[in-house]
Amino acid sequence: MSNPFSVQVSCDEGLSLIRLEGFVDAHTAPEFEAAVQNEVVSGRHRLIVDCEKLSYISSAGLGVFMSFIEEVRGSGGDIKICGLLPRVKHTFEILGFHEIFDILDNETIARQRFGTA
Amino acid sequence: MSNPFSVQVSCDEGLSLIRLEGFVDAHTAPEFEAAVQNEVVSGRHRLIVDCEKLSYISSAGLGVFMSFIEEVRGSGGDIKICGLLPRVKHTFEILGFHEIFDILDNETIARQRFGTA
Amino acid sequence: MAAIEKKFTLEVPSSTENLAMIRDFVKRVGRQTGMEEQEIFNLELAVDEACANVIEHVYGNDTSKEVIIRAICDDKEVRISVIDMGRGFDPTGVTPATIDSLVSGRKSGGLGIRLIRALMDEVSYEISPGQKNELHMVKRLNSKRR
Amino acid sequence: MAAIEKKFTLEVPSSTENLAMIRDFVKRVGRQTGMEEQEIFNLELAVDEACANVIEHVYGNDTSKEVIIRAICDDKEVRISVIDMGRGFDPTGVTPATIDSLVSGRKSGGLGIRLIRALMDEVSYEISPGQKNELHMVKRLNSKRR
Ligand SMILES: Nc1ncnc2c1ncn2[C@@H]1O[C@H](COP(=O)(O)OP(=O)(O)O)[C@@H](O)[C@H]1O
Ligand SMILES: Nc1ncnc2c1ncn2[C@@H]1O[C@H](COP(=O)(O)OP(=O)(O)O)[C@@H](O)[C@H]1O
Repeated sequence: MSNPFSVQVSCDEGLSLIRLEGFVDAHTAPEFEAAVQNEVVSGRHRLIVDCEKLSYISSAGLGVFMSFIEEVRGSGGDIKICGLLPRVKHTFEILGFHEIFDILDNETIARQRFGTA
Repeated sequence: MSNPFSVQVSCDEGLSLIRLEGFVDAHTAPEFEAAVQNEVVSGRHRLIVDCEKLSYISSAGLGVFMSFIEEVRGSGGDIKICGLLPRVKHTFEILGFHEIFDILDNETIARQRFGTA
Repeated sequence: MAAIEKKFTLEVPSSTENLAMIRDFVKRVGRQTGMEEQEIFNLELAVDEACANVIEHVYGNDTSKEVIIRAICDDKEVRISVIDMGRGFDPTGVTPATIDSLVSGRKSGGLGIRLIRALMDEVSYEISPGQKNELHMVKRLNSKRR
Repeated sequence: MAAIEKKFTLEVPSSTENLAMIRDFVKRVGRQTGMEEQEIFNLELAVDEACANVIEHVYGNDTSKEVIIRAICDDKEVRISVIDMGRGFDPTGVTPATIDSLVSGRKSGGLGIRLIRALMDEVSYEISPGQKNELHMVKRLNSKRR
């Protein structure tokens, strides 16, 4: 059985850390979307999405990254993606996400990219 | 996904320890049966079946215990069953196996029952 | 108002190799009903036994034949049918041997139907030999029967 | 001599809640073919996308409708069809938008069909509007295409 899904959000040093766990598919993506949306409408535009425990993502989840990236970058922020398992990273790469998104090995490096290591 | 199946046999102090792992169903039971059979035809009648890592057993696997118990007891041996997970123990109990078999918490106690702790 | 029924069907080649897949299917269905894990485990076992019987006794592991498992659940019960196109056999007519007699006869079989009956709330068989035979099993939700 | 074909079918109510079950099914089928784990993972993803489209765009999550997934494998390939009884839509006619245009349009959709095409070796659609529409996908075994 695949893991169920969870999303956890925490903020510190002006960064929002969104931890995904389990699978993000068309069923669970709305919860992920709501979490990102909540940060953005609250004016928090510096987001790290930690995917260390993400076992699977389909286009419904990938679409969440796509639909917010312009807005957060327009406000001087970014969405950095870190901790992808190889098989999940492959999904991002098929769609060319590595050309649009900053995809990093781990949270520490992602924080450094925001200049707050 | 359920674990696949494996069976490991080791002998010491005149006892044969058979470790089951994963699921024993009609597909994998023949392998378990062959392992027990091999002990019995080799004249080893003091068997401990360690079920600590057994996640599932159906009647095909339970039948293996049943079909050899008379023979090993007739030769002064026994089949002791240990380490059952609660959900698996339940399966043994539904069929009344606890009235026929010596079912023990762990390998140490099973060895003690054979008088070789 | 009638409760919403959910219907699931799985069809697999008649081979014991597919029992693990069948159990997965039953687990997934069980989880959707909110049954307890032990109950789901027992449901998997009952369906496994019913399918193993079809695979071994009806089709003799002929993988060109298919075993069909149909599950219907609502808020009251899970109904699972195991369907084959074989010659038709009524397990409800079998009086399971006692465990003692099986042990003294050094038999390994005869436990499956006993398990199915112990685990399910209702068991019945609908036979049209050579056409379609269905073993129907019902497990009521929140029933306290093990 | 013709290789032995194995055929598997899963039918579930049209709800995204069942996508996990569909992926499990595909994983089990994939494991039987000896495909590599990454290939199986990709197969799960392609089928998930095809089913999610049926659930969302054809049936609008109407759980009284059914999504049917049929898998046939032999020693050369896995053929998977996703079947619906809806109005009929030919995704092979859609030119996927570029990622850039999707990003600048702040769109979240449009990636599914692109993924299916990238992951499978062959994709085709057989349409009988209102009756039966089948999206056929083929993955060759040991093919080096990602
Ligand atoms: N679906 C079936 N079709 C034909 N015969 C069956 C079927 N199910 C059970 N049987 C017969 O009933 C017997 C008892 O079945 P069961 O209790 O499941 O034990 P086992 O299958 O291990 O022998 C079987 O040995 C077989 O002869
Ligand atoms: N099976 C289908 N039936 C009807 N329309 C579909 C189907 N599959 C896809 N579409 C249409 O094609 C569009 C693109 O599909 P897709 O690439 O999967 O992205 P998404 O589903 O995320 O929008 C959908 O938005 C939908 O309008």
